[in-house]
Amino acid sequence: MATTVAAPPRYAVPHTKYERGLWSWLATVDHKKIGQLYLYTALAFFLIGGLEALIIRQQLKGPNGTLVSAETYNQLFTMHGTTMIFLVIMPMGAAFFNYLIPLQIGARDVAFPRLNAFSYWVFLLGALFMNAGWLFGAAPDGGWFGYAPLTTRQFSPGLNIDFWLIGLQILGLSSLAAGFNFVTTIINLRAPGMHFMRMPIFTWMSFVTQFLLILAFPIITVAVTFLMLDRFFGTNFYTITAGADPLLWQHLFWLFGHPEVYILILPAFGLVSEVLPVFSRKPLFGYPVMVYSGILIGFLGFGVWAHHMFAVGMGPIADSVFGVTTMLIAIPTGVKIFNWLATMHGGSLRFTTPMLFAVGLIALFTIGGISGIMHSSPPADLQQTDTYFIVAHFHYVLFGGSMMGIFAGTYFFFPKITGRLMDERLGKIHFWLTFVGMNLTFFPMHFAGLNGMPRRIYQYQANQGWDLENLVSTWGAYILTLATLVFVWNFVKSRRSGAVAGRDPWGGATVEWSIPSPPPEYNYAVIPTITSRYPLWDAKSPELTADVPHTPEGEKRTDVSVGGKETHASFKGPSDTRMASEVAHPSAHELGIAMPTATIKPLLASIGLTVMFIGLILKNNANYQSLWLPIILSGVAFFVVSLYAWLLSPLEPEHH
Amino acid sequence: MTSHYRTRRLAIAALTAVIVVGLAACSTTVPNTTLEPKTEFGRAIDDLWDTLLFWGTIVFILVETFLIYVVIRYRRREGQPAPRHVHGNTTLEIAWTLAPAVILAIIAVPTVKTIFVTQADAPQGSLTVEVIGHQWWWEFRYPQYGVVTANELYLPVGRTANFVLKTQDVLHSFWVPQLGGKRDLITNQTNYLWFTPESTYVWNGVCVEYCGTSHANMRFKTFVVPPDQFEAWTTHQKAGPVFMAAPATTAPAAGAPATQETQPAPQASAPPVQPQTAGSLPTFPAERLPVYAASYNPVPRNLSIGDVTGDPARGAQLYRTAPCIACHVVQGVSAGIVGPNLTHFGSRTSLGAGLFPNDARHVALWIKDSPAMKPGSKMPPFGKSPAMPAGYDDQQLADLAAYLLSLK
Amino acid sequence: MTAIPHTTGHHYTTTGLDHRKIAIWAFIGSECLFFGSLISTYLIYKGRSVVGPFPHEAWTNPATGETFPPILDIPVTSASTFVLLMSSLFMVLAHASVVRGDRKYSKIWLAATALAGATFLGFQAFEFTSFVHEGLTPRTNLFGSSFFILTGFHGAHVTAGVIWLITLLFIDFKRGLRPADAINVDLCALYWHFVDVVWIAIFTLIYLIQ
Amino acid sequence: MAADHSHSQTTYDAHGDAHAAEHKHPTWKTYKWVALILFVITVVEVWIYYIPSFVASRAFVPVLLILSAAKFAIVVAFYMHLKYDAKLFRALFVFPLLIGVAVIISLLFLFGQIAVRV
Ligand code: HEA
Ligand code: HEA
Ligand code: CUA
Ligand SMILES: [Cu+2]
Repeated sequence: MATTVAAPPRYAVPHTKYERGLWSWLATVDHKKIGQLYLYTALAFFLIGGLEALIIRQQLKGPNGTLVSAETYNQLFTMHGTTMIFLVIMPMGAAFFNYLIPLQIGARDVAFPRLNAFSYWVFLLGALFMNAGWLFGAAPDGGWFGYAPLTTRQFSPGLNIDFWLIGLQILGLSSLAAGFNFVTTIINLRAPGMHFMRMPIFTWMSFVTQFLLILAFPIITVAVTFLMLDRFFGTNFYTITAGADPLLWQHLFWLFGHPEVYILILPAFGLVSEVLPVFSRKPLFGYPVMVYSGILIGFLGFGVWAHHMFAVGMGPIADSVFGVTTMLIAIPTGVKIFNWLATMHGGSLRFTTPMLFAVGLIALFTIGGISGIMHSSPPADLQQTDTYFIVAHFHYVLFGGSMMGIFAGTYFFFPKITGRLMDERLGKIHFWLTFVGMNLTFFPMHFAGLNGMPRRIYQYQANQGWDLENLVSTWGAYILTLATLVFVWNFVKSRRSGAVAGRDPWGGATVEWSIPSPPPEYNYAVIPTITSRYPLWDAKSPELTADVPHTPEGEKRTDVSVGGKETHASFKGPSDTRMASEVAHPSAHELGIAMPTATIKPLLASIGLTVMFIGLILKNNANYQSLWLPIILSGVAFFVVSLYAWLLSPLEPEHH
Repeated sequence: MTSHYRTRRLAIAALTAVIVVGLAACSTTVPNTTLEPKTEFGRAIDDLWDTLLFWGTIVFILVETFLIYVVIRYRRREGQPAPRHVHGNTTLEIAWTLAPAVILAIIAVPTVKTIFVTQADAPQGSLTVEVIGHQWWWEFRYPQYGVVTANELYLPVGRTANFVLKTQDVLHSFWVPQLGGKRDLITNQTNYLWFTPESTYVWNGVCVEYCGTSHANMRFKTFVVPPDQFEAWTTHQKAGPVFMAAPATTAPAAGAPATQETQPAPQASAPPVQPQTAGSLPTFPAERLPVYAASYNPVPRNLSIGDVTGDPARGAQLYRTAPCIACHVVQGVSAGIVGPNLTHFGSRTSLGAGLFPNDARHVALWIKDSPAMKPGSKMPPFGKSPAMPAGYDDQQLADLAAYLLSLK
Repeated sequence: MTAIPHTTGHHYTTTGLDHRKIAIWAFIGSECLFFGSLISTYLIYKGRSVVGPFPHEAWTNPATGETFPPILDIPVTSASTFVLLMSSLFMVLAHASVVRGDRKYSKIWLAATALAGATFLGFQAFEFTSFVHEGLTPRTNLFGSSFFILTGFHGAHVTAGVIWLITLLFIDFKRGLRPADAINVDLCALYWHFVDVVWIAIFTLIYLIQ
Repeated sequence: MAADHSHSQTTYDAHGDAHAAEHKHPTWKTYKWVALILFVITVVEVWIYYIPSFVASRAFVPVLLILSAAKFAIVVAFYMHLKYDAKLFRALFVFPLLIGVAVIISLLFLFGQIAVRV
C-alpha cells in the first residue's frame, strides 16, 4: 500500500481556464497556492499593522503628543493589536500549515481542498470587513479584547464595535474550518511509514495548534454572538441594568484568549525546531520530549486563562490556583528552550539568515517568558497589569517569539515555495536591524511600566519619568521600520531574481526537500515511504542519523528520491541552475494522478456568508430599515446554494 | 560575516542600553515608580517582586550566556571535526525539567502567602473610602465623615484606608502606583482594597482599565496628610460652601440626595469653621505642588477667552439658574448628581480629573467648551459659539469661574 | 464500513478511516465547547435576573402587581424530549437499512427521523410562543436571554439536521442510497445523535434542576 | 501518545477496528433495548421531578445528573457506535468533552466564588 498509482486510471483533462491568470488564484484548491495567498495577505497586513504601530509610537514619542486625537489613537491600538494577532500571525501560521503540512507528511493535498479554499476566502473577507471601519472613520476602538460593558450599545453606539465583532465572527469561522481540515489531514494523509513519532516537528506543533483552534474558537464564537445579539437585538447578556456580570465576557474571552497565544507561538516553535537541526547538522535534541512538551503546553493552556484577570477580585483561592497553573507552563516551555540549546551544542552551526532568526527567537522569547512568569504571581501582577510592563512582555513573546519564528520559516522555506533563495546579505541586515530595533523598542517598556505608565493612553504629562523610555522606544520603532522595508525589498527582489535554489539548498532532513522547488501540483509523483524522522539524511548523509532510533526491524530501508548532487552538506550555492518550473515535469494528468478540480464555489460560498453579515451591520442604519433583512436572507440563500453546488459536485474529474 | 563578533558587540550594546535606562529608572525622576512602596501592601508586593526579579535574572543570565557560548564556540569552521550526534539524553532532560520546577516552587510559596495576606479583611477602625468610577472622573466618599469629593483623595497618614470600589458605568481600575497594587472597578460588583500610607506626601493616581475616549485623562491626586489636618479637612469639606454660608440655610438638605451619608452641615458651626481653617486649608497649594503632581496640560490651540476678570457675586447669581445645577452639587444650592460635587471646588488644585490647573482662565475655558478641553467629556459646551449663539459670553464664563473658585 | 472511503476511494489514507468521519468527530468535539459555553452562561445567570418571570418560581411584578407563573412547562418538554430520543432510534435504523442496502426501509426510517425532528421543532415553536405570551422574551431578563439563545441554538442545530436528512432522503429517492453511501448517512447520524445528547444535557440542567 | 512503537500500534488498531466495526456492529435488538432504557430513564427523571420531598432532598440534583450522564453515555456508546468504532474517534470526542465539562465546572466555581467575597 506504499504507492497509490498501481494501474493508473485515466482522467478527463482538467478545465484549462483554471490553469493560469487570475482564475488560477480565485478558483484554486491547491494547498500550495492557498498557502501563498495566506502568506502575501498576512505580509500586507503586517505592513498595515506596523504602520499603525508606527503612528502609535510617533504619538507617544514625547509628552502630550498631538499627532492623532484620542479617538483615533484608541482605534489605532485596537486595530494594531487585532491586526497583528488575527490578520498577521494567525494567517502566517495558516500559510505554513497549508504549504508545509501536506509536503512534510508526503501527501498531495489536504483532506478537504475545497474547504481549504473556503477558509482562505472567509479569512480574507473577514479581514477586509474588520478594516472597513477605517473607510467610515469608525474603526474598532474597544481594545483587542473588547471588554463589556464598554463595548455594549449603551457605551459604544457607533459602528466601530460592530465592525470588530462581526469581523471577529467571520475570522473565527475561517479558523474553525481550517482546524477541522488540518486535524483530518495530519491524522489521515501521512505517507506510509510516517508514524506519529516520525512526523516532522513543525507538523507536530501544528497538530497541537489545530486542537487549540477547534477547542478555543467555539468559546469566543459564543462570547461574540452574545454581544452581537445584545447590540443588534437587545438581549441582556452584558446589559448592566439587567444585572449582567461583565466578568462573563472576560472569562469567555480569556478562555479563548490564552489558548490563542499558544496558537500564535506553537507554529513558530515548530519552524525553529526545523531550522536549528539543519544548520547545526545535528538531529533535534530530544525529539519525543519536544513533542510531549508541545502537547503539554497546549493542554495547560486551557487552565490558566484567569491570569489576565488578577485585578478583578476573583478571591484568594482562584488567584492562587491560576497563579500556580500559569507558572507550571514555564516547565514544558523551558524544556523546549534547553533542548534547542542542546541541539546547537556540539553542532556545526551555519549562520544563515533563517538560523539567525531562530537563535533570535531563543534569545528574545526567553525574556518575554520570564516577564510572563513575573505576571503570573498575582500580587506582583497587581503592580504590572495594564501597564507598559505587560506591553513589553507580550511584544517579547509575540515579536521576539512568533514573528522571529515566522521570519526564520520564511527565509528557510522561501526557496521551496518560489524556487529561489532570498538574498543572504539583505537577510542578515534585516536580522540585525530587527534584533537591535526590537530590543530598543520594547525593552524600555519594562521600565516605563514599572515606573507606572499605564497602557492604552494617547497622551501623558511630562515629568512623570516616562519621557526617556518612550523616546527610545520610538527610535526603536524607526529602526524596525527600516528593517521591515529591507525585508520587503528582499522578498520582492528575490522572488524575481533570487539565486535558483534547486530541490534542497540547505541540506534538509525531511521529505519536502526531496521534490523540485517549486513542487509540481501533485507534490510527489510517487508517495514516499517514510522510514525515519530524517529520511533524507538517511539517504544522503547517514552519519548524521546514525544515533537516531528509526527503521524498526522488519521494515526495509527504502530510499526516497533525493534531488541529485546539490543537496550536499556544505553550502556552495545551488548547482542546478534551472528553475524547477523550467524543467519539464510530467503533468498529474500524464501520471494518471487524480488532482482535485479547481472550482470557484468555495469563494462564492464565502461571499454569501459575508453578504449575510453586511446585512446585519446595516440593521441599525436608518437608510436600510427595510433592506437589511432582505440582504441577510439573500446572503443566506446565496451561501446555501453555493454550498450545495459545491458539496454535490465531485472533488475530482470523473473516471471514464 | 563573523557574526560572533557582532553577537558580542551586540551583547555589550544591549547591556549598556539596560544600564542607561536602568539608571533612569532608579533615579529620583520616577515619581510613579512601583519599586519604592509607601505602604505595607506595596512592600509585600515589592518583596515578592525582588524574588521574581532575582530568579528571573538568574534564568536570564544562564540561558543567554549559554546561548552566546554555544553560538561562538560551535560556529562552523574549516576542517572542524564532524559534530557528535547525540539525539537526546534522558538524565539531562529530567534535570532541566526539575530545575525550573524547583525555582517555580520557590516563587509560588511566597506568592500564595502574599495573596492571602493582601486579600484579608481590612483591620478594624480603618477609614472607609468609597471610590466610584465615572467616565472619566473619580468620586470619593467618606461615609464615616459624610464627605463627598472628586478627583482629589485625602488620606490620613498611618491609618489604614479601606477602599470600597464601585463604578457608575463601564469598568475602571483604581491605582496609586506608589501606594500599592491596583484593583478594578467592576459593574454590578463591589471590590475592596486596603493599605496604610506611611508618609505624608502627594501621589498621582490613574485609571488603568481602558474605559473609552478619555481613559488617558482619568487621573486623580492622593494627598497623604497628618491626622489633625485630615480631621480639619473633613470638617471643612462637610460644612457648606464657604462663599454661600448664609444662603445655605434656605435649602439645608439640598446636598442629601447626592450624598446619602451626608448629615447636612450644622449651620451654626459653619462660620466658626471658616476662620479656623481659613489660611491653613489642608491642601498643598497648587504652586507648592511637586512638579509631577501639578496639572499643566496645554489648552487646545483653537480654544481661547478674552482676559476679563470675573465677579464671584454675579457668578453666584448666574449659577443658580445655570444648566450646571442639573448635574452638579453645590451643597445648599444645587443637587445634580451626574457630575462631580463642586461644594468645595475652589479648594482643589486641578481641573478635569487632573488635567489642568484649577485657575480662573482654565475653569472659564472648561465651561466654555469642556469636550474640547477633554475628549469625549460628558459635559456639553456652554460658551457662546456659532453653534450655540445663546451660550455664555466670556464675561459670564469668567463670573461663573470666579464664583466656583471662590467655593473654598 | 468506515473502511470504504467514498470519493477518496482510490486514495491512500493512513488510518484506513474516511476523512469525513474524522472531521465530523473533530467537529463534534468542538461543539462540546460551544454548547459548554452556552450552558455555563445559562447556569451562571441562573437566579441573577433582577426582574421575572423566572423558570421555576412564580413572580409578581412589584410595579404593576401582575403575577407571572413559573415559565418552564415540564410535561410539554418531556414529550418533545421523548420525540427527540425516538428520532435517534429511527436514525440508527435508517443507517442500518442503508448498510443492508434495504431501499424501502432506508426511506421509511430517514423520513421518520426527519419527521420526529420536525415535531421537536414544532414543540419548541409552541414553547417559545407560549413563553412570549406569558411575558418572557430574550429581552426580558438574564433568564430570557440565556434560555432562548441556548435552546434556540440547539433548535438551529436540529433544523440543520432535518435539512440534512431531507437531502439524504431526496438522494435516496433520486438514485437510491447504496451501501457505499452508508458513510454519508453515518455522518448525518453522528451529527444527529450529538444534537440529541446535547438535548439530554439541556433537559436535565435547564428544565429539571431547579 | 507514547513511544515510536506504540504509535504504529494505534495507527493499525484504528485500521483493525474499522474493519472489525462491520462484524461487531450492534443489531436491531441492541438498538431497541437502548431505546427502551433511554425511555425508562427519562420517565424516571420526570417522575422524581414531581416528588416534592425528593426535589427538596439533597439527593435530587446528583441523581438527575447521574441519570442524564447515563443517557448521554448510552447514546454515545451505542447509537454513535463509539463503543465499536476506532479508538481514534474516542480520543477525538472524549478529550474535548472533558475540557468542556471542566470549563463549565470551573466557571460555576468562579462565579459562585465572587458572590461570597467580602
Ligand atoms: C505568543 C504569545 C504569548 C506567549 C507564548 C505567552 C506566554 C506566557 N504569558 Fe503571556 N501574554 C500574551 C502573549 C503571550 N504570552 C499577550 C498578548 C498578553 C497580553 C494580553 C493583553 O492584555 O493585551 C499576555 C499577558 C500575560 C499575562 C497577563 C498580564 C496582565 O494583563 O496582567 C500573564 C500573567 O500571568 C502572562 C503570562 C504568561 C506566561 C507565564 C507565559 C509562559 O508561557 C512563558 C513560559 C516561558 C518561559 C518562562 C521562558 C522559558 C523557560 C525557561 C528558560 C525555563 C526556566 C524559567 C523559569 C523557571 C522562570 N501573559
Ligand atoms: C504579533 C503581534 C504584534 C506585533 C508584531 C507588534 C508590533 C509592534 N507593536 Fe504592538 N501590540 C500588539 C501586538 C503586536 N505588536 C498587541 C496585541 C497590542 C495590544 C493592543 C491593545 O491594547 O488592545 C499591542 C500594543 C502596542 C502598543 C501599546 C499601545 C497602547 O497600549 O497604548 C505599542 C506601543 O508602542 C505597540 C508598539 C508596537 C511596535 C512599535 C511594533 C513594531 O514591532 C512594528 C514593526 C513593524 C513596522 C514598523 C512596519 C513597518 C511599516 C512600513 C514598512 C510602512 C508600511 C507601508 C505601507 C502600509 C504602505 N504595540
Ligand atoms: Cu477609567 Cu480608564
Ligand atoms: Cu495568557
